[in-house]
Amino acid sequence: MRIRLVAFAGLRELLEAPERSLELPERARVDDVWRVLAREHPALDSQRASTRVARNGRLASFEDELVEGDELALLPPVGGG
Amino acid sequence: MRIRLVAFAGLRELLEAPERSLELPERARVDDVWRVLAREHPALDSQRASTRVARNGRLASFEDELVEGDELALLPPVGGG
Amino acid sequence: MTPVHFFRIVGEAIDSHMLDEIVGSAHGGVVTFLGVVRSDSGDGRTVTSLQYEAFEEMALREFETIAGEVRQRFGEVRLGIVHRVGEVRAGEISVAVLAAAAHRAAAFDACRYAIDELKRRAPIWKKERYADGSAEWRSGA
Amino acid sequence: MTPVHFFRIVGEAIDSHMLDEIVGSAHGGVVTFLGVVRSDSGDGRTVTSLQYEAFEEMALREFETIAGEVRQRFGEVRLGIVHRVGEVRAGEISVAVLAAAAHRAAAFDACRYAIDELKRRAPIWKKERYADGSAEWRSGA
Repeated sequence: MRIRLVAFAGLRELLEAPERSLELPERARVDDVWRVLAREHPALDSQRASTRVARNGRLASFEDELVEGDELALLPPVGGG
Repeated sequence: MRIRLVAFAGLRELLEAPERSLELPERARVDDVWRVLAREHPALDSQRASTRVARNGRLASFEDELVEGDELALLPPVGGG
Repeated sequence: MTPVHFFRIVGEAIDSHMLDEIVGSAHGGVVTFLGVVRSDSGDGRTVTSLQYEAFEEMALREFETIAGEVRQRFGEVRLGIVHRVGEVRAGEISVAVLAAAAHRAAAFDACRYAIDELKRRAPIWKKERYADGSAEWRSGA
Repeated sequence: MTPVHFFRIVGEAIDSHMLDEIVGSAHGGVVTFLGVVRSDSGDGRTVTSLQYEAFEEMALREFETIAGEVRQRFGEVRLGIVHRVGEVRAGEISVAVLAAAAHRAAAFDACRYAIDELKRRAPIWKKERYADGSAEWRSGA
């Protein structure tokens, strides 16, 4: 299945693209996507604890399963003064 | 001695003039002015407790003595929502 | 940052932008309060306008006093106050208060303190005029 | 009073008057917060601009959620929020929040709650650009 990945701010820069398409095995979870990306970009490792994820525009968990056509967003910490 | 009397809002309307000049005996107090006015305008009687006075633009007391040329202001309650 | 405040009592319509000039480059938070004349008197009557009257020299001095208290309590804040006098119709602005500070907490605190104290202490009075032709001086919250 | 809010994320300069239209005749108190880009980074560096980036659909939904909380907490309040994205230079407005209510207490409470929660929760990020050419994503209060 394919999903669309979007990332913002520092994560967008780290992934070197605001969005991309990803081919995943059926029943892949958000966490599987993270591990794929962390293999390509080892600097992601230290950022998992502070990153929130959104599935189709709603906050989600790393344990959530994805389905064909989902949009997965990677959100660095917010909270600017 | 002469002083200038100014009044605002409901007191201005009751006294029928925004300001007037008053001739007073030497060492007259604010309270003496009030009694002169209350004789002319008995409706003032009920308003003394809620009225503040200012002498030359500063809050004053009814016991304060006036001097030639003073401006005495009569201030109804403020505190509009 | 110099404490340049801006205090006016005016007879014509208030343009809330007239306070913008006191905002400086060190101000990251700007809070503005606008008081607008409501047509609902609160006791069921329809208000067509308010007649405001001020003891101007004393009111302006009270604004200065309030600004001094604001800086003592909340630090470096610039304050602007414009109050209208004369007839102010329903829907029009009767008073504008602007507080500018480095950060938003001080700007909010300063603006709220200033309008609360202005309403409580400044020698400014208002007469409500009603749709039925009657009118009444109002005080108290 | 219908709950007509006004939420926008814009790429051009914010005109604080764009929020005026949500003010209705029942609103006696209108409180506006403007966030302005400061040239002082807080750690001694000179900021020339901020680069704001938003996850727009989610940010707008967060504004709606915040507006719902505002009405639950503070009653009948209309809320307007405009946030700028892209490059915002020092001295320019990055965000404007307007709260209009019958009385000023609710307007102050609503405006402050809205900007505090927006800063805490909305998916909007900022990168500080410094006079020395460096740049840094910032989060946290």
